[in-house]
Amino acid sequence: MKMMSYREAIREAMMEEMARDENVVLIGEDVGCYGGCFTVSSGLIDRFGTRQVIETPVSEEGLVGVAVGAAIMGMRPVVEVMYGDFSTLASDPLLNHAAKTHFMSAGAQSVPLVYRTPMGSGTGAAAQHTQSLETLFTNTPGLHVVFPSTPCDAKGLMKCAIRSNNPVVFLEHKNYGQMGLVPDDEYLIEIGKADIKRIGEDVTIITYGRMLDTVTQAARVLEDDEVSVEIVDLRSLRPLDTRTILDSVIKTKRALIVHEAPLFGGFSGEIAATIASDSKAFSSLMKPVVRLGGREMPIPFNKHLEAAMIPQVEDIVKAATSLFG
Amino acid sequence: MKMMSYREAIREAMMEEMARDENVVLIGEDVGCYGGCFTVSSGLIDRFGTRQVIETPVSEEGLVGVAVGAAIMGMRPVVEVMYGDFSTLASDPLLNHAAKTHFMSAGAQSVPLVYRTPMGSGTGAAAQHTQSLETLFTNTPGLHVVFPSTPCDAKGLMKCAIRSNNPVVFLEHKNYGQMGLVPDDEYLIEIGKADIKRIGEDVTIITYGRMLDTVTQAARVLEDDEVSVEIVDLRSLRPLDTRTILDSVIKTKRALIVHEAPLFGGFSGEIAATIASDSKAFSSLMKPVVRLGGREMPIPFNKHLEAAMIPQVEDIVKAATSLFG
Amino acid sequence: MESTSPVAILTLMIRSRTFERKIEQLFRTHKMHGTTHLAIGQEAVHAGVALGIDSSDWIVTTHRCHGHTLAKGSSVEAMIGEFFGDKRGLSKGLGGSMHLIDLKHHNAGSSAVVGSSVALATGMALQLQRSGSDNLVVAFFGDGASNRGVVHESMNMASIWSLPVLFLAEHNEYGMSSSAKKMVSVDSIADRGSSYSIKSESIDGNDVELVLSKVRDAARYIREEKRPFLLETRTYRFSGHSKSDKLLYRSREEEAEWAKKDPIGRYSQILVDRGEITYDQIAEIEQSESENIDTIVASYLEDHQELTLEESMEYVYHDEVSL
Amino acid sequence: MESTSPVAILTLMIRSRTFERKIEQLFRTHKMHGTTHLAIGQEAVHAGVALGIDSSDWIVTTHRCHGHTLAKGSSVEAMIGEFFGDKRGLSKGLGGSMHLIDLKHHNAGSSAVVGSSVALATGMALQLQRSGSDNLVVAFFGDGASNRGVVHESMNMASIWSLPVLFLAEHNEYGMSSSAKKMVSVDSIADRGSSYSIKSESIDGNDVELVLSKVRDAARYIREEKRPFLLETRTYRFSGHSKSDKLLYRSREEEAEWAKKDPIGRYSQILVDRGEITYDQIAEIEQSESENIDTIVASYLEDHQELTLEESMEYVYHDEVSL
Ligand SMILES: Cc1ncc(C[n+]2csc(CCOP(=O)(O)OP(=O)(O)O)c2C)c(N)n1
Ligand SMILES: Cc1ncc(C[n+]2csc(CCOP(=O)(O)OP(=O)(O)O)c2C)c(N)n1
Ligand SMILES: [Mg+2]
Ligand SMILES: [Mg+2]
Repeated sequence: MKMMSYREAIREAMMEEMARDENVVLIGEDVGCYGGCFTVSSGLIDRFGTRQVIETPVSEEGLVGVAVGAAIMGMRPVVEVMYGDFSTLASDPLLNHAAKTHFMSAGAQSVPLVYRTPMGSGTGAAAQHTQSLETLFTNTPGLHVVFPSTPCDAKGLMKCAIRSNNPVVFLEHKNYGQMGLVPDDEYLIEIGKADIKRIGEDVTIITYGRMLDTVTQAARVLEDDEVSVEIVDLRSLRPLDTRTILDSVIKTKRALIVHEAPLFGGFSGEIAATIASDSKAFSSLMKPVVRLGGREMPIPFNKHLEAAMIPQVEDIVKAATSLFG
Repeated sequence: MKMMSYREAIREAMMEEMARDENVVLIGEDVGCYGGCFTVSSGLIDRFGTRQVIETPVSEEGLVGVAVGAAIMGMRPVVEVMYGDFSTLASDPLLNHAAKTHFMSAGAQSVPLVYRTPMGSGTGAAAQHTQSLETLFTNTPGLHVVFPSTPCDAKGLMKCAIRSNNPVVFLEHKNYGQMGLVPDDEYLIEIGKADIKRIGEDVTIITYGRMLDTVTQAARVLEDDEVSVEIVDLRSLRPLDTRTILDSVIKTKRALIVHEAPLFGGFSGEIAATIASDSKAFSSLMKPVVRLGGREMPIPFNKHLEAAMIPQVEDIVKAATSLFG
Repeated sequence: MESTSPVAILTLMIRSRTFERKIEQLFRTHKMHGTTHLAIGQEAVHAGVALGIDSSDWIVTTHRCHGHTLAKGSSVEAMIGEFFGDKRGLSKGLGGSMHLIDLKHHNAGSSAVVGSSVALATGMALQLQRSGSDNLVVAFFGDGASNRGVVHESMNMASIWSLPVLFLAEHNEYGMSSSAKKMVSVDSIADRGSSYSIKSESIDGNDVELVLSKVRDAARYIREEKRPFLLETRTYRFSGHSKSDKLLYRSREEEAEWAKKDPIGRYSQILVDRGEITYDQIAEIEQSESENIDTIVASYLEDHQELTLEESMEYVYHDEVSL
Repeated sequence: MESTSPVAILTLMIRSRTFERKIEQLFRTHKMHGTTHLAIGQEAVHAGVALGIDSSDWIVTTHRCHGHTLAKGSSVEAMIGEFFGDKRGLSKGLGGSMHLIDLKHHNAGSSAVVGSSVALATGMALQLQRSGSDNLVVAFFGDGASNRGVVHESMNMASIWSLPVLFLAEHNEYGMSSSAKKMVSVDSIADRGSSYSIKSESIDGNDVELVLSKVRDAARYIREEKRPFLLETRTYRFSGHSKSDKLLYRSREEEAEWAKKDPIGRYSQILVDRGEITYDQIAEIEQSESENIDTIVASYLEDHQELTLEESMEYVYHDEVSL
């Protein structure tokens, strides 16, 4: 095992796959010598040149459309869009084209594309650069949607995403410097498998992406209060590993869901519904399902307001505690 | 009261508001002499001329952006986009701009815009013209999202949407010829209020849009089996009338949610979560919440497959029945 | 390149016209479901382009794609099958009339989101270029589509990367109902080539031999100079936009003017004048094409076969590689 | 129109430079949070445009909007307040440095989604035209933004509807790191005007008097001819793209070449040569501007006031009309 950052893990996954298959091509704005907006792709252009690292104009819709077209012809593009907020611009090629091409051609065409983009707040970049827009993608059959939280998961999932024969929306959080252990040998993490990041007995907290950190901190606080928390890190939102969620909830009898996106209409709804509509999980529940998410507002620029917008350790501790007594 | 079609009801609402305020302007492709793709705006150009009916090029992103800019300056645009599927193209001006302008300007600017577009299948127009993409909008603070099912609701909600000082996503179903009674006098229907379309005792079915018809048919079948169905027609998805949902579920103790969009990641998740996280509703439930939605696939062209994709009367009857015994 | 004898060209155009008329009738009599976009009047563009490029070159079509697809060589059976939602159709009945895909004939299909297909075509060309292929991609788009932003983005990328794309603007004077005169801020879409340093030309799209020869020139230029090209073909759709069109937005006089420039009528006249064919022989071709389609349609009407819902769900995701 | 005495123009440019340098320092020393986009080197464009239009004309800016905002008349206090997330800021600390909105000075703000603001500006012009106003809207956008599809869509609409928009391309040679030479498929963005039948011109954006006079001409043309206009100003950003830029994508030589064309240095020289001002007087202006900003910054550092979360939530939705 070696320590590396979330950023390096994603980079390493791309590098290994680009070395393995020259049809794996990174496409995006400023992904060359600038290394991409968050320097995830630093150095790739030096190693792989312009045949495998393609810098594009500021044309999100067009460049993602181009990647879809290239994928149809055999390229395995990894497209980077600088901020998840600009997924609005890429939603036509992704939802209407990448997700439907295989189906509309009755299997004749496929779109082995990875769409990489970072989501989330905390950077002081204000309302148009800080959203968590995973729900743009999660209701679209034909897409896979993953959102790794750790360097290890990021690397293994990225490699799988690149090898997938289907379009994969690969969401990243912006804590790119976060360190973690990563296996030395090659490994893959199957899309669609949640990971129990902490085993516990009393309450299940389901989360994904950057919130895993906050939830983990909260779990430590709760441990001091002798509440044993099981943390289910979804890793993949579509397909969703409902089995792991349900088994954990059936065991602990209490479910708390946490994400950064605004609560209303957020992906937590699907998770809560999954639990509420399963008879065994439903009947095990000692208390209603509790959800925590971002406030119902655009992200403010002001640093303190921005930080306060999303679930805090205290909020999670409080919500978990409310599930008892 | 007078009988009129869903199409006419929307048209009449627009006409009345355009006559009342010359800053109410219809903007869209082929909305002039063609009357819009589904002829909702037929005749408006003759009555209001090109100052209030503005035909645009095929430029969805640009024309919705233009409408946002015009709204900032005092226009009250009603933008029509031909098919809800093309909302992908309009999602940047709607999510990143219309929804955030008031906030980012700390209240100095506002965007009194209505975005009209039809959702749903049944027209044989295949995967890129038949989606139900309401979840593109429902997780965005700053937007209102409504989806009327009847001519009466459509008219009252459209008038309110036009008078709203906030951006309203006004979703229409494609059964434009559906007839219904509409009051003779002017009336408004407040955004954010669900409507109990049928009072019942044994089970609550929550739905919206075109599915109300199918649910109503199912309720009649169930009545023959002596199951009394209460139908909650949401009308507004954001804000959601949680009170009406919860009260009904607390009363009937059984909840079934039905929509046309693919089930996974669909808006039904939010509704199920609302119920599952309310302690009173949760503890009243005799059975887990049941959800029905479209299949996890793009809409096929083939007529029978297209029809079979979405919840059928039989499916609803079966699901409701499963909530007993 | 297919045979380009004048008679073969004329036959191809007649096949397309016959096909469209048949489809029109099937919709009018409610034998077919959904919507349809006929390209009656635009046959010279389709024949000229398909025959002017190599059969191994690719096309990416539009919502109005019957003519493109026929001209590129697809079988009438497979097309009609698709229109009937039959499992013997090009996409087994899943795609429908706006999504005719036929990889065997290097037709990558289209997008029903007007204009979005231009980016797909550009991306295909990028991968062709990377893989050292000598083939090009034709990106068909209409005057309406020309105002979509993605077309601008695509042309810019095709230019900076010198991609083998033939941007083929099919200017038929109208979008759905809106006149290009009002919606397109320039007289000729070809004039937009200079915005991207893309060479361009505007030609009469109802003159099939002109289209053919200009497409050949353009294809040669694309292969030799390794640059994209923008070709505007001026034409007219005689039919309505789709089955529900009442044609209120244009005058009968205008239609009559264009009717005189009917590409099939014109070319028939030319070939008869040149002594290449007689009107009787043309009538024979018409009849044989018509009978062929009638037979195919009759057989589908008699024996309809469709996928089950379970079978169709198999096409949502491609199989994954095993880990 | 503000006073356009040469000294006033120079003072405005110096104010902007001083402001930017101060912001740069505050970010370097972590006194400010978030990101920032400085426009050091582009002051002549901002001063020339703001002074060349009427004060009642509107501007729509970009992510790189400090200079535009200052030139249009906003107070340094309110701007710095916004940068500090203070509730006395232009948007009470909710908008931040990429969203400087000041309706009092007819600055409608910008979009941090590069290029999207061009559609907003076009829409504003549509409503101005409808309401019979004589005002125009300046839509600033960069060379990078020029490749966004929405810019194409907006220019087309502005042309067909003859809207009062001054499309103001601020060509500073780079997007974030990518060179316009590689990304923009045409030498001058002004060359794209012909795609929309929009009159256009490309000028030296580092010559403030030239910018001023060309903007005046363009504004007159827009008002009199009732047509949009596209003006490209060629300039250079001396600063990095944002605070984390290492400037690897361009050479020190190129920077040195452009440094010689520094708009403030050039204009200072001209005015001194003309006897309008002395270098000592310029130094005094610099000092006074600098002191002014220092005082403001110091006072914010001393006394920070911000909205509560509850207060900020009040701005998500506008009050509804009562039914
Ligand atoms: C993005 C988008 N907007 C609108 C439509 C509806 N629509 C279908 S065809 C059409 C007109 C297209 O005009 P043009 O590009 O000239 O092609 P033509 O129909 O003339 O072949 C429109 C607006 C669509 N399919 N996609
Ligand atoms: C749609 C979009 N894509 C990418 C970005 C990230 N980004 C911010 S500034 C910038 C470069 C813009 O270049 P240009 O338009 O030339 O303006 P300049 O920065 O030179 O002032 C990019 C790519 C963005 N903000 N919006
Ligand atoms: Mg057309
Ligand atoms: Mg630039």
